[in-house]
Amino acid sequence: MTYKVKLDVFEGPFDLLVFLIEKSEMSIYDIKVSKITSQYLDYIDRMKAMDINVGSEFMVLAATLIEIKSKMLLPKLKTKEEDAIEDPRTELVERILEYKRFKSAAMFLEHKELYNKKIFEKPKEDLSVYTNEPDEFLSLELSQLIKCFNIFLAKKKKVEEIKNYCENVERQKVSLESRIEYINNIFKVRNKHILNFQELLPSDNNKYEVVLTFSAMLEMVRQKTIIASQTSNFGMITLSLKNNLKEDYMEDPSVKLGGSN
Amino acid sequence: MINKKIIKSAFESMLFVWGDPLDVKSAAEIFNLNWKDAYDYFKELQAEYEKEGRGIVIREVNKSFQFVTRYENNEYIEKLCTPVKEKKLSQSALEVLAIIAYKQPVTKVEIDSIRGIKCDRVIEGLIKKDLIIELGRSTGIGRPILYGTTSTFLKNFGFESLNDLPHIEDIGNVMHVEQELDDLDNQQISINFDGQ
Amino acid sequence: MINKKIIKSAFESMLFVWGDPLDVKSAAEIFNLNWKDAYDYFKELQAEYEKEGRGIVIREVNKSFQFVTRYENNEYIEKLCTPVKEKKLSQSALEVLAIIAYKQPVTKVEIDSIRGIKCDRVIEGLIKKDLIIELGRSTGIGRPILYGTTSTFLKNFGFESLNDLPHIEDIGNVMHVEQELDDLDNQQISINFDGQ
Repeated sequence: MTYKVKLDVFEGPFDLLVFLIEKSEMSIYDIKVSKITSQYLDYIDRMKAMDINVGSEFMVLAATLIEIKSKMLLPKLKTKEEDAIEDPRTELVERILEYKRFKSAAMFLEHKELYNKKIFEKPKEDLSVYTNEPDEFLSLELSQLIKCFNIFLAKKKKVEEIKNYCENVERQKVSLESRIEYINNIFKVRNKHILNFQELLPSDNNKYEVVLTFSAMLEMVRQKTIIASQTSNFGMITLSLKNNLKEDYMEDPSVKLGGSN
Repeated sequence: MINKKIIKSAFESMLFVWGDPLDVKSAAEIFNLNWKDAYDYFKELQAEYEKEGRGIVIREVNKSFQFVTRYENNEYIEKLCTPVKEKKLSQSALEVLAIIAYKQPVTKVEIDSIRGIKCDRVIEGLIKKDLIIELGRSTGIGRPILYGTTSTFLKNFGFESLNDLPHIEDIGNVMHVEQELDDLDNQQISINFDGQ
Repeated sequence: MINKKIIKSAFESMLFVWGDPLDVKSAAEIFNLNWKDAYDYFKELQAEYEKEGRGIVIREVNKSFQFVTRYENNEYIEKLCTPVKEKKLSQSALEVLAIIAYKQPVTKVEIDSIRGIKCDRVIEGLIKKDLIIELGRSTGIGRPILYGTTSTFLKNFGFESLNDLPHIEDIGNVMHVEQELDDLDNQQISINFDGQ
């Protein structure tokens, strides 16, 4: 049986530190670092003991405190300008003060929020009764549509002209359907049930061909006409005909293969 | 006893948040007032709003009261609620609309490939405006959605039927170009990996 | 020109149907008024409702106006109905909000370093509640996002504008917190947690 102990929840390491300093009635300007450090570490231990998740932020401040503590323990070297030696606590004090400033601002906002929660608005009325027309009034003109389309056609034509100059791109793109056919044909011609992916690629294969073949393979897997397997990453893909009776899926109306075979 | 001014002020607050007609009885109970007094207070408030020509008036409905706007101000409210801006179709919306009008039934992929740019957003917008509609699905691979124009389209552009669409000289060329692209479209298959 | 009384009456009607804070500019446009005149009319209305101790008052938020109930009447409203209230903000949300309100535009790293703890979640929550907003990006290294407060913040906390926020050094006095705060004037230190 576990007992749940209610522990003050702190918004962060500074919140805890401020709490400890205030509890021991220390002056912020003269923090007893070693005392506060041990209290701080104690508290964290207690939180841990109670299974409270202590964020790493709390540990960061713990480290800072320990560092300041050790600096305070170092014998002060007497220099000519003794006063100029900076108190190792200065930065911490500034940060605590900054935090306290916003903490009180938060308290102030809390107070304002509480007050304003007692002032009520009313929801917007249903405005549709005032708007007889639809939200958007579309002004549409035929001439505009035609003009727009003509501009578009002109653009298109230009692109086509450019394309004609660059004939070397791809002359014929093979469709997925025809590639599936092509693959089926290979199976048929070679009279095999199992083929490697490589064997399916046309001789002049390029990236497009590979992608198309791969897509065709996936589509065939989807149509359940073949099974594809690969034993290792980047390894060889093996395709095996699920059913070498091609007619079976030719009869399936959901699979529409172009052309004739 | 709480003074009358405070009660009347509270009645106003209550009317405001309540919205619907507020029963005199419910209001009276909160202050342990008798019904008649509460009713009189509401009537006094009503007279005040009326006398000062306020933009909100108190309407009595069946021994209940309700804040409503002054009738005469309707035209201003309408103006506030109807922004004057006439929304026009954007160039891209018109392009997509034209393609759909001339090529229907047409798939998104076809439209994309004609324009060389994705048009999902534009299509959504045109559907919202009821200018185009999903006609069904193609029998092709992936069964893509087919789009066509609506009768709102015809109405807004002043066509009696799609046959009224003017012939566009160059359209043949465009369609030619598309043939090649159509093949590419077929790559947009929906892949299903559980096939194995 | 339409007379002032009619315009003010129309403004009341508009405030009533609109519900949300109504931008002075939108109201002015309907009557082709200049902004300053429209603003003055709203201020006059506000004063009238205030003077007469009406149960509804006009609240100003960021150059917009809104009808709301009078604070003092809240107990009667709550007797009549239980208005939907949003949950109170958590302590950490209030802290982050305070930092953003006072230091805006401010980056997450600055907020984190003041509180000594990450505040990503809290910021998300505040954005969802429309209390803070991304203002853009700092020109500093990594171009971190800058946060600021919204007009919903002003409204929910009862400020007309950001100028209404009391000077942070004065809050201690306002809230009867320790005097120590007044001694140092080092709001400007930029802190770096891993500085040591």
